[in-house]
Amino acid sequence: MDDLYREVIIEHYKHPGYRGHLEPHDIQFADNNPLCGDHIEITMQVGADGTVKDARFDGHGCAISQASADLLIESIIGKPLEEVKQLNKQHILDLLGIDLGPVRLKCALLSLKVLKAGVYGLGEASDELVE
Amino acid sequence: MDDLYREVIIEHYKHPGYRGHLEPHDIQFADNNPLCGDHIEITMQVGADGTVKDARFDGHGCAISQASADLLIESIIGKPLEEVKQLNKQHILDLLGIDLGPVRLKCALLSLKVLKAGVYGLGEASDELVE
Amino acid sequence: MTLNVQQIRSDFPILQRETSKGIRLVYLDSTATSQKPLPVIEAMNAYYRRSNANIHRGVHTLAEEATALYEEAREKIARFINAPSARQVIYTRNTTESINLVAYAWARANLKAGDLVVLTEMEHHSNLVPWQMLQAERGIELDFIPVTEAGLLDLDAYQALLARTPKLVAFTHMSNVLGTINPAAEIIRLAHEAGAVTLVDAAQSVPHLKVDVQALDADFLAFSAHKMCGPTGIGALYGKADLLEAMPPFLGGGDMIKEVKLRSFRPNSLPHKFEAGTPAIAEAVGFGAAVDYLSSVGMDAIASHEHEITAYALERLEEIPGVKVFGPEAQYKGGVAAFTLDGIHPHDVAQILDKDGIAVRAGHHCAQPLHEKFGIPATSRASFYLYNTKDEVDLLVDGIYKVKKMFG
Amino acid sequence: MTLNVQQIRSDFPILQRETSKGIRLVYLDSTATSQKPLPVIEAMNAYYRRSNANIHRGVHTLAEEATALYEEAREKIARFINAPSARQVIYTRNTTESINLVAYAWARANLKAGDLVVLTEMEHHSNLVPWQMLQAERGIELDFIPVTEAGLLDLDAYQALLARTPKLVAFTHMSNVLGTINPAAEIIRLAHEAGAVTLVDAAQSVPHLKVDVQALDADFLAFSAHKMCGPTGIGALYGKADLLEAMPPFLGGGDMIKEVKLRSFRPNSLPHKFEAGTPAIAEAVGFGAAVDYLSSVGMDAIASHEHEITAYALERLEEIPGVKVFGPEAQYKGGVAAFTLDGIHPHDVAQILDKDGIAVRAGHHCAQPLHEKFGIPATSRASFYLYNTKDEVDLLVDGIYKVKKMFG
Ligand SMILES: Cc1ncc(COP(=O)(O)O)c(C=O)c1O
Ligand SMILES: Cc1ncc(COP(=O)(O)O)c(C=O)c1O
Repeated sequence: MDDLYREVIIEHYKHPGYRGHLEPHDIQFADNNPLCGDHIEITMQVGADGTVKDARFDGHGCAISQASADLLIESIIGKPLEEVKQLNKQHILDLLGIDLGPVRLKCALLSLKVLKAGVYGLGEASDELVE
Repeated sequence: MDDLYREVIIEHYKHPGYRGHLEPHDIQFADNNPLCGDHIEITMQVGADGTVKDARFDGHGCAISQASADLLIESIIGKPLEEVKQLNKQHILDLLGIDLGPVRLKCALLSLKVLKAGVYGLGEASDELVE
Repeated sequence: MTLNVQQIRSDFPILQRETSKGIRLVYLDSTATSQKPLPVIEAMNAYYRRSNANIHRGVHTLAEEATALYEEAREKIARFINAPSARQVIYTRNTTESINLVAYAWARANLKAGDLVVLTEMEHHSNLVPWQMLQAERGIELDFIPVTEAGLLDLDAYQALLARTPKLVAFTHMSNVLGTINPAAEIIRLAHEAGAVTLVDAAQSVPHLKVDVQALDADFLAFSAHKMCGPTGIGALYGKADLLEAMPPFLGGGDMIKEVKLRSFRPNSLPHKFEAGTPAIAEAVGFGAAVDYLSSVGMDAIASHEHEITAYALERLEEIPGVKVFGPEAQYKGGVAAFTLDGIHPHDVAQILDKDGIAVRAGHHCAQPLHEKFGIPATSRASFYLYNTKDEVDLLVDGIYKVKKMFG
Repeated sequence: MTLNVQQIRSDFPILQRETSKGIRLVYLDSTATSQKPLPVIEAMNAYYRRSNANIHRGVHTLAEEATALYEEAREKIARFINAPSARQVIYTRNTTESINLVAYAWARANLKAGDLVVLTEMEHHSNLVPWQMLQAERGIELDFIPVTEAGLLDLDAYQALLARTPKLVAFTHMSNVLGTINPAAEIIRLAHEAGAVTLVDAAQSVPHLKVDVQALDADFLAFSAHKMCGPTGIGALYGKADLLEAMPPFLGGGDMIKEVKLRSFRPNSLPHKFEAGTPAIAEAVGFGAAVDYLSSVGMDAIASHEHEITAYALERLEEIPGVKVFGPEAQYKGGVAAFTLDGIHPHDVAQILDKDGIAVRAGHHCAQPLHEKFGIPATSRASFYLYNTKDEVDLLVDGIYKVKKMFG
């Protein structure tokens, strides 16, 4: 098997560290990938200093979408919100450490789309957020 | 030059023997080829014995359509109407003595279409008449 | 009547390719689109290298040749489905456009608010959305023949729908997910008794079964070249002559007219009335070559080969713990096996199989309502055509075991 | 900036053919459809031999490759016309379908009885019939910018039409009969001042001139691949993003949706909203290869080459007694020379020329009202593209003398 399903992905899919739902939270957003029905919700608590105090994801879908979400949450805890706003596609690809075709890329980027729509306080999670 | 514009065609086009309009007539019909604007009118006198007593064509268009009309009229004078009703594509091709592609075939068959629509007393000259 | 599959495979250049170094392609996605044999590729090639010209109105040699090739292909396609006449075969882009042509030109001229259109729960989006658009625009009503747990149409429920005197019954001849081959002749006979016009979505049947439009007595029948060894960019709509003749045109432009003035036009006769603008000429030539190819192999031989493979695939898949195959038993089914694997998303299944060169599709296969009905967002789908082998089924099964192990 | 025409000719296999024994093809019918260079033929060939799959929803290698090829071609086409974004380029079958798409999806949502649509007297049937159909269905009004004796649009009359506040101005960028290149930027600027939306029929301009949709400020712009070295079966509609986004979908089916329930759907985002069903994938790949080819030669070089040939052709044709060429002087004109020959029908001219391998078109060239305006049923038309030479013009002229002699 090549690196696509690197153990880390299967590992984060099977044993996510950040699956859950924070209550109370400061930011919450959810969306799904209409192509395959993958669903991601993100809840977040923001510290007084404007950094991510804690965050969780919930949802269902393929290993790529769920592992990406877990890795993404892991990567943002403690980071300033302003920095989170700048995250893009490359950040996810770096986290996953693999190449993805256009269809699977949508799966991988779903959590980032949801995250950014939440942080920006948008009504909809559009593809442009993660170009 | 190959046989397509055999001298006979140019000859019948330039010096038609049966161009004109019969008055009085027993049968009259006219139609045009929408592809190129060719126009043919045929007038005919029918004898008491049911044969074509006399006939003429009028109109304008390409050499193929006009020469075919002239050759066609020449070929039917004196023939029983019942025989005229049976004429088909092959008759025209035999008269012209050449091969024609689908587009020019329409030009060549216009006069036969008009003739048959007139003889059958139809409202419209359809392609099926000359299959 | 067994196929010489190795011989057939050698006609398809793509089947010789590797998806990555040392990994030979195992193509199990023909329901989405089929691969193309050399005679089809070469026919288009030869068209562009030798005969390319615009058609119908040209007098020069190339135009005459191109016109003849384009119309001969129509004759071939007409014979392939046993249409009474080639002028009843309209070229379109694909099945989807064929159905939309009926929805725009026939239905908008014939249906009014409150009129009922009967569809089924197993329709492809292509035979749902055009009618939903018409519902929104016109207020027609839609109702659906239910799909049973076993993946068959509920024909009792259909009878009840017919009692409401629908104007149109539009249904798929073969489901692209369940594989179900619907009793089209029976559905049409009943529809006609109830006074309804029928439209058959034959996207999956014409490529895989012998389809005879006269035996079916279909009013309209839609299919795509790309699913039957032909090129992309072309499909066909068959229609009964009286219906097609009574319909207003759909797209306006060159070739579909007899005469144009500044403020009015007279439409052309069939089939040209529905073919506006420069058509897909090379594609028609390829379409004709595709039906020649399929005919030379023999549709009955193809159907029985696929049946054999499918029966074998169902048997092997069902022995894998955690695999659930949707749709009826092999006897009611074409060459499609859509399945789920417990706890593993179809996208992951497809992607891991792809690493071994095995191409299956994952998703809702443009039949979202059907998936919803079965309570699942997606399935993995393996599908079979004349060039597939039992060995490929074995590779698929091995691959699924590998997927299970990775996620184990 | 002169072209290496011999080099270019060697890229087009068909130009090496003979129409009959010993008679080399002289192809002067590119306005009807262009010939295809090897890189275009080979790109489609390679697609079918290596990457063919259905697109967008597939996870496997072939589907990923096909999707990437299909979308890369869209990017190339977008860059070729300087569209701000590839999602503003919708694949259609041809110019005709592009115009119909606007007539169905934009106009039916935005025009009501009495609304004025301004066209011109030199339109191709493709930009007349869709509006006539809408006139019959909706009661919109049509009016026409007149064509002057010299073959130019009467811009004073246009100003008067604008005073009646049309909702749409739809016009051809370049006439396929007169060759007239209309001042599109100016026509659009004036239309916008009057509050009208604009649609440019660019079937003849995009293949032959550098067209920049942003410089033109066009709202919609339609063209066909087959006229610009690309395959049959594919064309494009460019549109401004806000207009395309506000429009309802046109054809319903797979791929144009985000989500489908049994009774409703949500449309997909641009450009997919307007691309229902399996698209012309191989053709998109060929279309992309065609714009690559044209770009590598250079559109400015192509335009000036054609200009040179056309000027020469006009000069030579006009010295033949009995020949009348329609349309403006070379300076206002693309590579088209439509002419009549006293006393000899265009069909005969074309057919006799064909015997010498010279392919010209005869007829009304889908512009019947324009021919009627000039009081003639038909013309013979020679047209020129990057692969034509002055020698071919000489052969044409010799051929016409021969025709005259035969009928002499
Ligand atoms: C000016 C113009 N508009 C529209 C068209 C129609 O193009 P197509 O047949 O590719 O739809 C043509 C081509 O004949 C044309 O020359
Ligand atoms: C049953 C069925 N109907 C319609 C379609 C649509 O075909 P196309 O995409 O060629 O228009 C498909 C193909 O996906 C199908 O399987």
